[in-house]
Amino acid sequence: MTPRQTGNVDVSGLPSVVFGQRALLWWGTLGFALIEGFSLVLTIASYLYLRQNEFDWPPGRTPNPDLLIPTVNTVLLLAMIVPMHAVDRAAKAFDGRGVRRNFAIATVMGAVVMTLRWWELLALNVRWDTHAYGSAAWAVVLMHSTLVIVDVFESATFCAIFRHGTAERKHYPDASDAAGYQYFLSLAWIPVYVVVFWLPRIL
Amino acid sequence: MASTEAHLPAGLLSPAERELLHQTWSDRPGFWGWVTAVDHKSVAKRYIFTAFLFFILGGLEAAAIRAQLARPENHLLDPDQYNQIFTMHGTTMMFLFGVPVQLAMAIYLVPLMVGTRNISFPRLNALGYWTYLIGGLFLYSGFILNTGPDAGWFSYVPLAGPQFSAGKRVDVWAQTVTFTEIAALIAAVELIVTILKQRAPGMSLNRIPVYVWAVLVTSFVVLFAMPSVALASMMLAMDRLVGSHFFNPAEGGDPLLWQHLYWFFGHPEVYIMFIPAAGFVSDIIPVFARRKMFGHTALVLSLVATGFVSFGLWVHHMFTTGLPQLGQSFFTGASLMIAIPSGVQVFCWIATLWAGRPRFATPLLFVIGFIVLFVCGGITGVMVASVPFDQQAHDTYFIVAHLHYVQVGAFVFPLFAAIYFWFPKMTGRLLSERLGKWNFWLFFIGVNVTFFPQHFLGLMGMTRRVYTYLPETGWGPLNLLSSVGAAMIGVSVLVFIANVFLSLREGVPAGDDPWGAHTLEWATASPPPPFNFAHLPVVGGLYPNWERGADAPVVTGLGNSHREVLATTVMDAVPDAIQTHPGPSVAPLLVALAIGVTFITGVFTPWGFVVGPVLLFPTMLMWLWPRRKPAAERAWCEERV
Amino acid sequence: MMRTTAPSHLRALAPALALLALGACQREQRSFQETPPGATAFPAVQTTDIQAGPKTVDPAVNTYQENRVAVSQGQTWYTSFNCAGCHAPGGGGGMGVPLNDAEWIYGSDPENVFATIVEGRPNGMPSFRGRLSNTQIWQLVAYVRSMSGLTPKDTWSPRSDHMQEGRPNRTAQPQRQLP
Amino acid sequence: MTRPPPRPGRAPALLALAALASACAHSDMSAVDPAGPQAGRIAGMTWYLTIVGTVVFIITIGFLLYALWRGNRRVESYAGEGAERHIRRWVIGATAVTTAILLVTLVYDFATGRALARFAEPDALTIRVTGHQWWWQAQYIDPDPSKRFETANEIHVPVGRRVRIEVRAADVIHSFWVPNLHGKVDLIPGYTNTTYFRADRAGIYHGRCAEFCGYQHARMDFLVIADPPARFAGWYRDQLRSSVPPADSVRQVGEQVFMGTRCAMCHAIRGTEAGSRVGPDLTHLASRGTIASATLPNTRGHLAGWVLDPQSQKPGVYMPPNQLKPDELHALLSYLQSLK
Repeated sequence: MTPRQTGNVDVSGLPSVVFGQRALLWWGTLGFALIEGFSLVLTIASYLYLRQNEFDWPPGRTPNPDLLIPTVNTVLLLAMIVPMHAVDRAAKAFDGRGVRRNFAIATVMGAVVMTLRWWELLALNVRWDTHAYGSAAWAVVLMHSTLVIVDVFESATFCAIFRHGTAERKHYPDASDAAGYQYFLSLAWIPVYVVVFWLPRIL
Repeated sequence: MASTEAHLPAGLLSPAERELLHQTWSDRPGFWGWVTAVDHKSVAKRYIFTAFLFFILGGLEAAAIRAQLARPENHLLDPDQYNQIFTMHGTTMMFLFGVPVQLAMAIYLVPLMVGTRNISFPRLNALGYWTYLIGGLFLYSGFILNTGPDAGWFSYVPLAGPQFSAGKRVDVWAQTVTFTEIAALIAAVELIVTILKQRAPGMSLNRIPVYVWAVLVTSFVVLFAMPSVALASMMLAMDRLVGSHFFNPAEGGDPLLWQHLYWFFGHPEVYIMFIPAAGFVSDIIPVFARRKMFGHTALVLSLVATGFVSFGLWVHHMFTTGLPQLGQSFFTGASLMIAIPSGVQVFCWIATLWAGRPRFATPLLFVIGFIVLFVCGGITGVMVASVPFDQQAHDTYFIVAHLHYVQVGAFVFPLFAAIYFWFPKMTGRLLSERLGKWNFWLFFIGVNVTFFPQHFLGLMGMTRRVYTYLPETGWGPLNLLSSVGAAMIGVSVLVFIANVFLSLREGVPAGDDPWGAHTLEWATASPPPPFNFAHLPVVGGLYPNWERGADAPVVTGLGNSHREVLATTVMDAVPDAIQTHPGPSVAPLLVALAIGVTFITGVFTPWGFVVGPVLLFPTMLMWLWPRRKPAAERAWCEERV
Repeated sequence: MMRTTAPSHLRALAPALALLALGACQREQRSFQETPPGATAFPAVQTTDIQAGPKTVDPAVNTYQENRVAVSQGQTWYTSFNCAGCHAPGGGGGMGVPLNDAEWIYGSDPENVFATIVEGRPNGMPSFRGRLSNTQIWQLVAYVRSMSGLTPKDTWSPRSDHMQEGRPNRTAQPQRQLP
Repeated sequence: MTRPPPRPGRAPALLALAALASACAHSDMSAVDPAGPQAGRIAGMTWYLTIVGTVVFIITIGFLLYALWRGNRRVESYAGEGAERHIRRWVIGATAVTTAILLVTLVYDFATGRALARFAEPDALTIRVTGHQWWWQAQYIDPDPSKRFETANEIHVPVGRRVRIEVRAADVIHSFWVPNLHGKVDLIPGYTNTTYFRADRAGIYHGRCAEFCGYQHARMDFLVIADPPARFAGWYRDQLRSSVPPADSVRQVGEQVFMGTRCAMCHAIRGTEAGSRVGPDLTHLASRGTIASATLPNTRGHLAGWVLDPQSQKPGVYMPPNQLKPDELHALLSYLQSLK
């Protein structure tokens, strides 16, 4: 191969730290968010499919799910968008302290959400092995919980990397992507909340 | 080379820089290098090799099935063994061979065809392979230990539920499915990102090779199909392990929910295997017809259409379950509609062959065999799309015949064409044409002798998944014929294996481009160096290798001392940013092992899903944690911004 | 490279496989031919644990007690032969004694339960002597014992898939009929 | 019903196809040898699809072979603006023809589906068929409870009358299929599906389970026996009767064996104390032509083999083996064979 002498494309001046859809990882995150979002959609669809098999929903003498803890948790989950938005802004300004501090806040909030999740499951007022309604409700909530676990782990890791690790400039776009994932996670909860905790009252 | 070095224009690599580039992109040597490899070519090669091992195992199971059915009232296998073997055959061919091998071929070819240095997420790629390997080994360990799944590759509940499939057999199946899904989803994401963001400058959307389009479509199909089976297999595992009631009709569950979820994945899965195969064919035909492909745009659009419509077909696996007629008619319409893009593809291929000057090398023979078998399988596909006819044909050997014409004809034949075509690129040596022709003719005749009679067996009332049949049924002679054909296929696969091993030793050296092909992978050495291209090419057309002169422009200015790849824009492939890729790491293997522990322990106790993540988090942390770098490297990092 | 290193992987796997093999084969065994333990003689009736000499257990008994398939089959018989009629589905008890607790009037060893089924017991438990095959009885024994957790954990049944009486079959939509 | 014979001489492939197809029609369970209107319509559809499919296949492959032959003789590729236009016309034409064929097929398919659905009739003879691993329970439903009865594996229907089959599953999914009469319908736990058919010729039609259901899926057969109406009425009357206590001593011993051993745990004989519904109803066992889910002829020898060791006939089946002394066996068989 003897490439020609002139007219070549010189890319040496291109940046290596880029945000948003210019970065590869942003697309990867988007891909996995698509997969997880679609899994959640299918789980909710299965829940609604099983609903057809019963006259009452919840069936029989099963009580409606409680609303208090789930609502608190929903608010908390949505509130997580605030520190993560701050992370995004700090990352784009290459402000390491800001990224670290807001990741720490988000990690703590995520851990609280995960802990409340346990009472949220109890608030369903039904066991997974009672009947199909119980199984479906647990499945939807647990499906979303796996996303929360991943997110808390991610926030904690970033927090640690930015505190103790050798965070480089290339980690800032990753932090910004983590914020994007958090938005998806919080917003994805809204349909779950409506379907699992409100639908039994409406239908 | 030394003489030109002095006159090298700015930005072109000197031999010393080339050597540095080689070191930068190489996997480490030895065993450690083997477990830490992240080069897309080494991962893809072991992926393909493993998938073919499973293909051979699945083939041996098929041979056992055909031996048992060769005559009525045969006692070679008892029903327990037969049920395990046919389940293993289906599971192996679909989950351990079909989907993985197509994704593996894509992992090898796509980065080369789009002109980049590596796949977008190399460590994730390695993780995908390890997960797949663990899944396959787990399934076969179960099989060897008399814990092979025995409820069919579709595992219909309640037969596969806790009551009627007591024991761990179906759990093994469900977790294997989970492993292969993880692997497939990972491959899909990284292929999408590679295709969208790492194309060589100038490879705008209208200059992407058909095969790469096919992989893009397939990856999106994987993205939306696999979550469905993941959910279904998770529900099945929970029903079996912790007593949930998703599929238990006595407690408000529904066996049909399983069928909906399963076929919502199961039908697109056929297209996950077929669409890349159509891509192979579309990029092989121009080479051997020595003419540009007719109707490139039509082909690409028809592949995209196939991908979309494939999600509207799943109910045609459920025509006998008593769904309302109007709904069924919708799915009949969709099933017939998918014949139109398939037809367009076939017509374009035939037209190109007609207008070109065909060269009858083995890859083209397999392509021609593919067209014949695919047209036949497609026509029987139109037949079974009709609800009334399907009510007779469903679950009979007519379907067995149809699905094997489609799977073997429209997936395995193009795959063999692809192996014969790209083997020289992967190994540097050509496969023997003489053995290749034996391979082809034995395979082609064998497939027809095996599966054509099965259409008639189906219409004569022979149902699927039967371990034996009575002599009075009159099915004996055609079954015997079918078994003879299966033996021919077996011989042809033996010829293929011999060809591969002989050619690896003493095949004709291939050179960069033995076929005079048009896509970018032929612009580099065979086998390609670890960095794929010394200078990334700049693309000016749909047939870069045919159009580029000796002095075609290239990309300069990418670093040699770090794994730098070029990110380009999605639509027009304009250079946009430089991204660094991670190097070799053992973390993917460790994460895969943690996932393995999670799901395999999960078969026995729900605590697996608590213990597993405990292992998963440290390994993930190891993966993500940045290594402390020397000052010089840090300086490089900062300077690169 | 792949071919040279792969065998060393397999070697590493071998012990793990051997470990798995110990448990798996027996628990998954499906037996089509009747080979009941103690096929020729019914075990003697035994009402206490006190016994002269060391306790003898027919090793073949364990192939039923530890076999998930046998437990499941026993569950089917439990419904079919209407054991549930007196002992309730799941063994909660009713007219008959509960079977899912730790209390065993006539002993909890497989042989004792076997004898109870074969001989019958006062106050209502009929004798099934000659009416069930030994295999069926051993499967029932395995299921009955699994209900109070006396068989290995992985033989327990999480739930039954059987249709329950009294729950109406449904047609999801009124027009839901095959054309 | 239309069954246009394929014209000979069009192509050898078509001839071979016709030969094999006629072989199909002569099979015991042929989908293209209809004995009723439902199967007839589907068979018509089958022939349409087969013939159209064969013609399309021959034309397409003909084009392929011609393309290879023509291309092979070219000195230079046929390319350029004009060539592309020329080829495009052909490809668009072929696609249009394909679409037209598919549209016709869709309309025909829809019409056939509608015709099959219109066959429903409220006052048809209703039989409730329940699938068990691995046999078929058949209950004849009548508004008058005294005219209901139960049998197994052999379903008698009157020639010329519409029959409504309500299918249910007792354990796993099965599928009810009599190729000569109609397509199949699945038996799904929790669901009741309905299918209608009519037998227009007297005869014995073989049916089988079409959905994989475990070890003996391969041998879960049944028979649909279409009798002329008068004969059917006689059979119906016979089936309504309970069994009468045997008069002679051998059969009395046989009855005692039946009631005293495992038999009565699973099987019912109306008119006796045996009333279990686990296995097939044996009230009129001797009136059936087959045993073991229509896979063995109902002869004394086969019955003896089946009673003693069902597992060697059908491994995995739920019926346990029975160790009987020779005289007990003799008495039991005599009793069973008296259950006309």
